[in-house]
Amino acid sequence: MKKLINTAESVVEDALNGLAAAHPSLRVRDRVVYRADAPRPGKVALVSGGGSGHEPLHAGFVGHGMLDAACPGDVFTSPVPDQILDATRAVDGGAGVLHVVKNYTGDVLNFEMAAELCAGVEVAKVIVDDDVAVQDSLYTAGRRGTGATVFVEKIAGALAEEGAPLAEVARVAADVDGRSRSFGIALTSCTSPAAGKPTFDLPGDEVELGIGIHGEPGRARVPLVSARELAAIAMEAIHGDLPLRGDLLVMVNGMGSTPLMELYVVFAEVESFVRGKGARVTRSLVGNYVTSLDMQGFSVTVCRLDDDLTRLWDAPVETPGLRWGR
Amino acid sequence: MKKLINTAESVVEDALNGLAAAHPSLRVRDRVVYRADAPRPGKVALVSGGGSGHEPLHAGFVGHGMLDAACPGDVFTSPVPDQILDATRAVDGGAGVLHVVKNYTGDVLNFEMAAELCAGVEVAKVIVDDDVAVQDSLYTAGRRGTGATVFVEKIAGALAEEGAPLAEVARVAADVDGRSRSFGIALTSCTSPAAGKPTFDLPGDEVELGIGIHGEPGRARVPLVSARELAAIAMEAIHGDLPLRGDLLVMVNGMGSTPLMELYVVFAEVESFVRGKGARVTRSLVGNYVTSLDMQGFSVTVCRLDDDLTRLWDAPVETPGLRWGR
Amino acid sequence: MGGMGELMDRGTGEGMDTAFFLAWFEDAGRLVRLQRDRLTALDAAIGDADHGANLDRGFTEVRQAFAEWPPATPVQALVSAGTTLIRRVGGASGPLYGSAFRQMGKSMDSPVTLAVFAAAFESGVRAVERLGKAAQGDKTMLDALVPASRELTRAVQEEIAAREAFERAARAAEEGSRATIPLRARRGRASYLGERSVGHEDPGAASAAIIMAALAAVAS
Amino acid sequence: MGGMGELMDRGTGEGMDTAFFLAWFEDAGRLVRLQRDRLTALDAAIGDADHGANLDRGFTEVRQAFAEWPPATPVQALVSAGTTLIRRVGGASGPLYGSAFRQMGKSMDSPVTLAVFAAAFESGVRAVERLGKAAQGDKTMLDALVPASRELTRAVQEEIAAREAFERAARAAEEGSRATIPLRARRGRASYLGERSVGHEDPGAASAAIIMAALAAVAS
Ligand SMILES: Nc1ncnc2c1ncn2[C@@H]1O[C@H](COP(=O)(O)OP(=O)(O)O)[C@@H](O)[C@H]1O
Ligand SMILES: Nc1ncnc2c1ncn2[C@@H]1O[C@H](COP(=O)(O)OP(=O)(O)O)[C@@H](O)[C@H]1O
Ligand SMILES: [Mg+2]
Ligand SMILES: [Mg+2]
Ligand SMILES: [Mg+2]
Ligand SMILES: [Mg+2]
Repeated sequence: MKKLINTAESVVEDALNGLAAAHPSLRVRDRVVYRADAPRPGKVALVSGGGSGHEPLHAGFVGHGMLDAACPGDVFTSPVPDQILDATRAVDGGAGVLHVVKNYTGDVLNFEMAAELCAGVEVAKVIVDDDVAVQDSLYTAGRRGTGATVFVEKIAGALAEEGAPLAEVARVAADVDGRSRSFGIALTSCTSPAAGKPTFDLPGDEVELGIGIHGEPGRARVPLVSARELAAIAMEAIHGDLPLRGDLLVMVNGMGSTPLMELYVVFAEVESFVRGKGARVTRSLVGNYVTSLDMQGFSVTVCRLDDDLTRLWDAPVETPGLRWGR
Repeated sequence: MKKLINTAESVVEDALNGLAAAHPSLRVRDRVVYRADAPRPGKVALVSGGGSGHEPLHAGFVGHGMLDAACPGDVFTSPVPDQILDATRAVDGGAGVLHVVKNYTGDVLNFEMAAELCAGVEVAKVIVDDDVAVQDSLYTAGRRGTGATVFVEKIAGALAEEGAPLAEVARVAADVDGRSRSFGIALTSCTSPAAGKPTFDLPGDEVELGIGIHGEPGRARVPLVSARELAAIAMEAIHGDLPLRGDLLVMVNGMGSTPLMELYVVFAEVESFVRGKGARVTRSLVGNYVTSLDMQGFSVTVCRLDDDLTRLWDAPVETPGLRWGR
Repeated sequence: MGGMGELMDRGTGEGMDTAFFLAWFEDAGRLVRLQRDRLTALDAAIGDADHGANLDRGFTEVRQAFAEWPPATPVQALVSAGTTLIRRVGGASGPLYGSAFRQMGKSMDSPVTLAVFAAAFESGVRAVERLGKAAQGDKTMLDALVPASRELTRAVQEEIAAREAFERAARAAEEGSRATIPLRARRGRASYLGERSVGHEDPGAASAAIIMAALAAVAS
Repeated sequence: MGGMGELMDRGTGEGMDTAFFLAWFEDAGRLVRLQRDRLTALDAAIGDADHGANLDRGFTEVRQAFAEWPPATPVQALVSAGTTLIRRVGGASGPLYGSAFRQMGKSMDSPVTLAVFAAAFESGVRAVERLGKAAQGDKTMLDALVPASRELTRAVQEEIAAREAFERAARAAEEGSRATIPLRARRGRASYLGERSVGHEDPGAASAAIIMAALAAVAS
């Protein structure tokens, strides 16, 4: 295992120290990352969290127009209720707190436990479950939350910044999740610092289809084909679940070790696929937003926009991972 | 070789198509990436360029407050004079054009040839040569241009946006280069699409010290040690060449396949090293800015700021790779 | 394990005392540490390769919690361990194991006879089922915990000695864990794999078997 | 290579004609394509692994340029090839080789006797020295080009036939390229490696030797 770390045990702490040192607009305390100006009286606050190893998610999305606090767990391990509880209490400005929870057993359970303990704070939650690679059925834990988390946090964050009440922020957050779908493809596995070796083995000429963001193997393994064909596989899966129509927000996301050049190659294919279906990419992100340690590969996330959502997407945001308008 | 590409031959073209599709504020024509609003009458224009494979450098730094055009060459191959000539002519708004050239034989020669052909356009150039791993002597091609390119482009771009004349923009650009130093360390080699295999082999327990951004092997190979020790190696090399003093702009840059979490771990160490020398990190960047395809590793770039440079650094910038203030 | 045997000898007569429960967690922690890499490898195959690290961290924290606030009763030991796992582990297994031990503690009467233990244990297992919305056969820790609980209840009915009962429970857990191999996962992270989860042992079932093995060991 | 031989036979008497130069570039392109991977591997060792791709692209473009605007004279062929390399290759080798051929073309008298060729060739090599601020011994293409140029000049003085002269020049280039192995680079990308550049053949010297081998081949 080759990593820029001190020890596997200290990696999350060390990275948080770096985050705090690099971003004066953030405060880090007891494994929670806060906006330095929290709590904002009268504003609905957003709290998210999840395992570490997905940077910039979530801590990199703390700031004006997005999250008020993020709770990073250990690598690929959801945070504990104490973190969520601390965060929720600290950022509540009297208007209540929205928990943005990715749909994993661990995340859901820990956020639930924290919410039960948050007496005195009005808490709502949105469960993000956008990954079409997983069937949502009685026989699974349901769809995973992946790329749409960024969309939910950005758009709900903008709405909260505008002063909307908790119920409205929660409703729009759920709406964004409902309009969003993702699909991921891995060229390599990832290596968790504690495990010290790749989570799975992938021969040099194969890719994993339908991977999540924790190095879980995907649903199927197929030969490595061109970016065009891989993009089509991802887009067909998305289109088959939620037909591509109208104005779309599209993110082509790198899994952590994917060069930006390759992500742009994929984006070109995705955009032309979308046009082929008669829809339009009106907003986009290309880069590393929801990563999986040092995995090579990409995911595509698509959200069907309307005018309101477009306006909220365009609203100013100032976080380490996403910034415009200020 | 596992890459998200269509063919090795088309990778630069395909990525540029993706860039154009993702960023409506850019125009791509004949292998040149332009600000859509170029030329800006009366504003000094900035043109840079170099091999591809370093994304977001350079095309990702085209936009308000930074470059007016970028000329991407093939992977790791400097652009040709035609591109530079086209770019220079197209962006000149009557106030002249600054060529930002990284100090590589190929880049220098091709920019020189283009400059000779630019009759009618006032052209100045700045050579960026910040890499302390290379001795600047009669016996080398001189120091390489690496991370400081981002600083030079940002600060000179801000000055040009303010309306400063060409000579002044060129002077400050050279000043930024003179105040900047870099050092890079690789955990892995990179694989150029055309070569199809890693440029060098690095055993699982060794790192290359003093690498450039083209997969060139470094000056020495040592055992893999902790992030703290690697950061100290890089910082000692920089400090030995330009003592760390006063307010510093520090970039911890990923080489393309380095997870952001690890870059923050390194940044924490760099920042504490700087404090140990009695200096202060007052501005910083942590992320992928000047990459080397799919290399794992990092570089540190340090620039000694003064109030003017800090102000120019803070000025609004709106490019795919760097954005704030608008 | 002489000391443990003594504890248990006492336990058989007048009930299992606090030291017995401390020893159980101590030994579970020791075994988890030993098997950490195996648990992580199992989780790598159908999950995210953190189960070994999660539980190792959890039991280390439990040991520390016991050192800082020495429990005075079995109930305190179980509730403290459960709370610590919830507060320190995260992931799916933290709340699930944590709630199991907390619930077990809360349902524990005094003195702790085998019958009392078995009833409390069952109540802990029910907490996992409730929280995880899962049942035996879903390829989770429940595939080890449910058979173990059943053995304990049967042992009480058949008036078998505690030591022997714990042995049987450990065996049942171990068999239950191995029985997850051919199953297709329906809960937790492994469920994302669909058919590809078949052929692998569930890491949580394996760790449950380890915890039951520790119980048998401290009683022997 | 029968056709080439004929060209040269004509050349020996009345000077080398346009077809001879076209054949030279054609064959150089063919050999570069064949040795593309070797050139890239050499560049990987002490550079950035693109020299094979750069030259292959360059000579392919030269062939296309010749097809679009068939040169009417040796001068046109050289200037067109040089300009194309400058305009299409990039990197260090594009401007260097391009300038060499352009300069060679510009200094070429008519008819092209061996003496004329040798003088023009030398002028092309000088252009590389000027542009690259380099000299023989710096571990660059000049380590093949300078000895080749010297052989051509000597052949003119010794009144050796062109065919034999080109053979000698090709041999000298090949030896010059191999002689770069023990050298420490002082120019180009390899100079960044310092001592670590020792022990490797310079890719540009190797490609120069290939280009000279093509010259000898078309003349044979
Ligand atoms: N819904 C559930 N009900 C019962 N047990 C579960 C459930 N989900 C997961 N588990 C158990 O948790 C184990 C995984 O624990 P761990 O790896 O620590 O957490 P995570 O899955 O969050 O990474 C699984 O192997 C399974 O036994
Ligand atoms: N200053 C120089 N003078 C002469 N030849 C040079 C000089 N710099 C580089 N070269 C030649 O160019 C070759 C490298 O060409 P190439 O790989 O195509 O370009 P780049 O180095 O830009 O990647 C070197 O092997 C060397 O022979
Ligand atoms: Mg986990
Ligand atoms: Mg090159
Ligand atoms: Mg796990
Ligand atoms: Mg090269």
